[in-house]
Amino acid sequence: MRALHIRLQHLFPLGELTEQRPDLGFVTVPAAYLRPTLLHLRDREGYTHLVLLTAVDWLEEDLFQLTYLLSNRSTGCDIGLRVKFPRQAAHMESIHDLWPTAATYQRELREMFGIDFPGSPRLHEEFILEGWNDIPPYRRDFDTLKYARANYNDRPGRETHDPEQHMKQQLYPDGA
Amino acid sequence: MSVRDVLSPFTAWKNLFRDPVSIPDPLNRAAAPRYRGFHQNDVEKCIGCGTCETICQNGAIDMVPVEGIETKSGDSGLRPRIDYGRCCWCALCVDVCMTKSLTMSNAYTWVENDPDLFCFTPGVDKKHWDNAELGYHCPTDRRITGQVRAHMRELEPETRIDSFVEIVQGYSVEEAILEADRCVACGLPCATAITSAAWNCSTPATRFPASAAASAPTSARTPALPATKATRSPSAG
Amino acid sequence: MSFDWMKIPYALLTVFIVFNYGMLLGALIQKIGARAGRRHGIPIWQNYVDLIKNYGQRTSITHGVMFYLGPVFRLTGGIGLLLFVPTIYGSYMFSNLSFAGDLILALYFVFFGTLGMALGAGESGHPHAAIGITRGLSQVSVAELPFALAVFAVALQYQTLSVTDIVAAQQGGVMNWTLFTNPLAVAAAMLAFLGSMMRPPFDVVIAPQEIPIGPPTEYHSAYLALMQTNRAIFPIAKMVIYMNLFFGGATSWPEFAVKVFLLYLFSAFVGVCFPRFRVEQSIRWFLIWAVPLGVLAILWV
Amino acid sequence: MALYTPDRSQYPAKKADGTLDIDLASGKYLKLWQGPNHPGITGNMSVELTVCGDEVVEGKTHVGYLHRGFEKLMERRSFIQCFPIVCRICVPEPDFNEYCYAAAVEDLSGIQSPERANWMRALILEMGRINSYLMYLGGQAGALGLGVIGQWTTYARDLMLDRFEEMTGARIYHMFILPGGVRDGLPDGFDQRMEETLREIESTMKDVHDVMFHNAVFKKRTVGQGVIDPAWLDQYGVTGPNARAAGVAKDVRRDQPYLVYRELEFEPVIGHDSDIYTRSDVRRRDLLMSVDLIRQILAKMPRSGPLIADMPSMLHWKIPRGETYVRGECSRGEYGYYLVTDGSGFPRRVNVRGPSYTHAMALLERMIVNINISDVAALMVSLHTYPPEIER
Amino acid sequence: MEQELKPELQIRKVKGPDGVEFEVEPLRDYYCEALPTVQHGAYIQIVEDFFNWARSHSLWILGFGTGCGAIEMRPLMTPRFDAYRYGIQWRPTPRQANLLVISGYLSVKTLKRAIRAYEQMQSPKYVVGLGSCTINGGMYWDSYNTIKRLDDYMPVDLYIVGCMPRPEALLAGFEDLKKLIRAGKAEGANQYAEKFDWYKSNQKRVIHDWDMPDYSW
Repeated sequence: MRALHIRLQHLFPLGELTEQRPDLGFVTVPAAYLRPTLLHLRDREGYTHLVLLTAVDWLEEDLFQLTYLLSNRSTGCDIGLRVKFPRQAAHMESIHDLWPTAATYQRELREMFGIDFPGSPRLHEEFILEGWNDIPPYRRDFDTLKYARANYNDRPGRETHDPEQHMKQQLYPDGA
Repeated sequence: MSVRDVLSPFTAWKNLFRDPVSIPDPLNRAAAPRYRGFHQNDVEKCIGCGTCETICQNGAIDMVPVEGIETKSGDSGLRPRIDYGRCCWCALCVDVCMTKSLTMSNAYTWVENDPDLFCFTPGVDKKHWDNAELGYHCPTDRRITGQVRAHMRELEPETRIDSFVEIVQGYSVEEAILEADRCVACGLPCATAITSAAWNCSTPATRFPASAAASAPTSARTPALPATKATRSPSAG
Repeated sequence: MSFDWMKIPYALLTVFIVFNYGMLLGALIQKIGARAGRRHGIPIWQNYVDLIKNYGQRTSITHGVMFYLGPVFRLTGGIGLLLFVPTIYGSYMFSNLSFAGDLILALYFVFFGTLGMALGAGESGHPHAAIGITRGLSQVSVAELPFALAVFAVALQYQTLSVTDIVAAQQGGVMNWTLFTNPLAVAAAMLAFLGSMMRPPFDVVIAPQEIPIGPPTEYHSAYLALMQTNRAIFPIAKMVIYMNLFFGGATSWPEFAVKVFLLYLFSAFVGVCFPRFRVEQSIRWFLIWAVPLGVLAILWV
Repeated sequence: MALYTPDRSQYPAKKADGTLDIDLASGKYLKLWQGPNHPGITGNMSVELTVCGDEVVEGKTHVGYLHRGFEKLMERRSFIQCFPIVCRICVPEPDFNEYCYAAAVEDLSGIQSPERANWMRALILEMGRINSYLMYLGGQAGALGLGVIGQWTTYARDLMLDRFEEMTGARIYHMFILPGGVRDGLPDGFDQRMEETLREIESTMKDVHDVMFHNAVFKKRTVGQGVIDPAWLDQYGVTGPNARAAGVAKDVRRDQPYLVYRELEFEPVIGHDSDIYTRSDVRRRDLLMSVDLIRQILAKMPRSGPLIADMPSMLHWKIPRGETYVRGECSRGEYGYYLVTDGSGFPRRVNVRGPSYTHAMALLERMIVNINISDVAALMVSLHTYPPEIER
Repeated sequence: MEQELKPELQIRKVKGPDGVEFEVEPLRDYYCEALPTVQHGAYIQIVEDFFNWARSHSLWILGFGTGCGAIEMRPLMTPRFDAYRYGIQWRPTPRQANLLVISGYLSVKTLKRAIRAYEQMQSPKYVVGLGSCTINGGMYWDSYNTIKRLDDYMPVDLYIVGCMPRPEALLAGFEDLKKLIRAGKAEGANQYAEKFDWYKSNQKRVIHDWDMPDYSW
């Protein structure tokens, strides 16, 4: 992994390589250099299999992180490219022309995180949720419990007691 | 498309002469000895510590007072009431049970047409599987809540007799953390009258010195991720 | 043209016997098919219970008159086929309403049920029903071709169009059944029999996996019950025709029962072991295998 | 003998930018839903077919019928609480979720699961693979009309479920592979009963081989149908038996051996002309290989030793910040978990990457054009897609 | 917030084969606008008991696996548990089914299809809820996309408990359902007709893009 990272650093201004396992490494890529890095990895380095394209929501740093995981079939190594960009009006260039299957990933990220990929085919079609009228559900600031309480009613008759408070009331009723 | 392709499918008919394999009476067929069926609870052994409620990820367990069991020191008088409209029979509550009182029988048939009847307190509400001995019991040699108690080092007897040095050497920082880690913060021992602040075990996350736990999400805007103890309030429903 | 009225109650008696026999035989064949899948299968009386349940449904939705007439046509096809052909040869009671030219009428009734069903299912407006009809009509009409050729071969061989005379010619010993006197015709007819019995090699019409049960998708409660009675009568009636033309008719009820059971078992025997043909594959299969046999049968007579 | 093959060049009419020019009002096209309530699909997904005559012109896969938002729920549960919910993601083979999640958590927290637990995990994964293949064979034969195969294979699968129930305490959702190890050992007398079950499965597979794979009508319906072009393997990320049937020897158990697959001898099964028949044959031979693998595992398995590593208290277990991706070879292809932790007691992000994600969406929509309506069910089952992996 | 309708659902002008221009409104149910009414059984009690006996012995299940419990329905129809012996059978179309099994959790998208399938079934129809997800939300009690109580949206006759109830539990459940039907207490369809508005308001509260007729016959 180290050798690959050094070779890449000559070409693109990459961040530090965090090596999770001998065959798996993650490296941060500035947004502008994403496409050339992907093309370079796919055509010259043999990382032809796009395993995964997903987003991580760092709410407290107000950043979205997109992870492109590529795998090299012959050597069995994986490399994850991390791209970070601000959460407001999140958008990233589409890579559906490099891998047709990326269009499906981008459709899901648009619906679940609200990240826009201009130019990706059938991007604004309903993919999983039908008639969704709230903010994209996978964002960290969407509270699923509050939504569930508001829209569906639970079965009544469920209340619990905290053992500590209950013991205090029972053993020392007047709080002496 | 050889002749064999036309004739060999007819070998399917040799099953006509083998007897069918249907289970003759499937309605009362016993499940495997280790099957995770419906819950049983030994009401005497249970001390109502609420750890099963803490670990239940479906919020299926409520601690409810039971008449005939009054609160005494060491027993909060509450018993777990399990809502089978939430339970997923993962038996984490059986694994984490402090006194090993909560177990599972291997009964699996319960059919009702009124949905509200599926909330029952094992051991208190009588059920036909209460004394079934087959079923899932937590393997005794393993506990979900950490290893066995860390041994406190002491001086050897030879040096002990000719000096007034403190015999018990106490824990190092790691041992202390390991030992503190084993407390499930059930609140029973510290529910005394004078509850001083140091012992107020409300949320275990705060009781650890900051260095042990990695940087807890500090920013206020992180959604109210329930620390383990605090799950009690939201699951109250 | 005298018409003795006594034949009508006897004919109704035949229909009643054949209906019950069809219900029980259908359940028995399903049990045998289930036994091939190593399970017990439905209880024998299950068809009756399903029939009563469907008649007992409280609501039913009609899509128009033709929708209602579809199952009625199909049932008339079944009963008509049964009535105009002698079930038991030689007995006055059970040679119900058969007359000189009933072979042609029987041929017409075999295809009449399918046409009525197509019109009714078309009215139901379900896309799956529409696809099922197009497949059903094309497949049954191609399956009809070898059957017609076989029937003409038999008619030429015995120089008559009356089923009673054909059965009379085949009496006396197994050797002079059409099975042995004209085996090619019987082979073509048996392949056609597979095609019209809606069993797996050729049941793409009511294929549950592709188009959920094709034409009868929209039929329910009382209409479905009408079709269930037909599913009891129509196969038995078709087998009566086959038995009379090719296997020497039946002189008594037990002989009738055994021969019909064997014919029904033949279609189930093939049906359990094969998946479905697509429509154009089944048409091509009939044209390659069954029709030449029929033509040869006619030439050979 | 090809009687008549119609010329397909300008048909159907295409717009300038290559998308299909279909106007339903013209009456030439019929929009047909092979919808969620349909016996011909595996699981709840629907394919919206635009049909002209009996031939599919365009297909769109619609998913989302089984969406429960696992990744959102897992962010609200601590690591031990995520363990029971994880196996609910994919029903025909739940153990792979448990293994991948447990391996990802161990990878990040630096805990090493003991030797005996690794053997137990490999045993469970192989048993789950056999169940999934048995259900596949029943579905493939059923989609083409051969109902009797489904009866036998589900019977054989049921015997295997009894072995699961006996070992793990549950039939389908075993909840047995815990982060850090396994929950319990083998019950006594298990090997002998397992050998009986394997022999019963092998005799059933012999019947299936005779009736299904030497069947003239089955061959006529499947040979040459639904061909996957090897060039698509990289574009559409095709993995598992679909890729192996196209001649590419890609098996994670061989390329990146995990658990104990280094010590087992097996050869990935390869097919060559990548149509529906070859894919079902590859899966049948894979099943027989799994039966042999189970025998090897039961022979070499250590019978004593710790079952679970010594873990910190699970109630408030915190894992330092990090991210990892763990993969395994499930019956449908490469199954992987991408886990990100931020040091709190809860996973920051879990992404489940099931093989059906690309097989059912991009690949199916590409392959469904120009095939007959009756073959849509057979094609969908032959890709062995399972919708909960797509929408989780 | 009202979602703008999909293009194929808007009102459109269509020219018939005979040149006549007419307007087609896809959302209006041309077949029947009436709401369901309470269907009473046969007048004589004996006949009703006889029909109930026949209905109990021939339960036709709709082949719609809505949740994860559907995988335990498969062993029911195959050699090992063989529900055919009890008169239970798969039917692919809602028209011919009289028992709808909601097998586990029900996401909102599937709920919409399940309601439509339920309404197309004929009058004496029964609903059985499997697993804990239909009683009080089950494991997905805090999920934004699954319903928590099935009896808010459909009249449910019977619940079978188990996080995926076993095939034996399913068979025991069907035996209990048969007793209910024979006793004449399984009148879910009439209950749906009586409290129709309550059910519809619950359903519309959860399904936001309601683009189908109120009662799809």
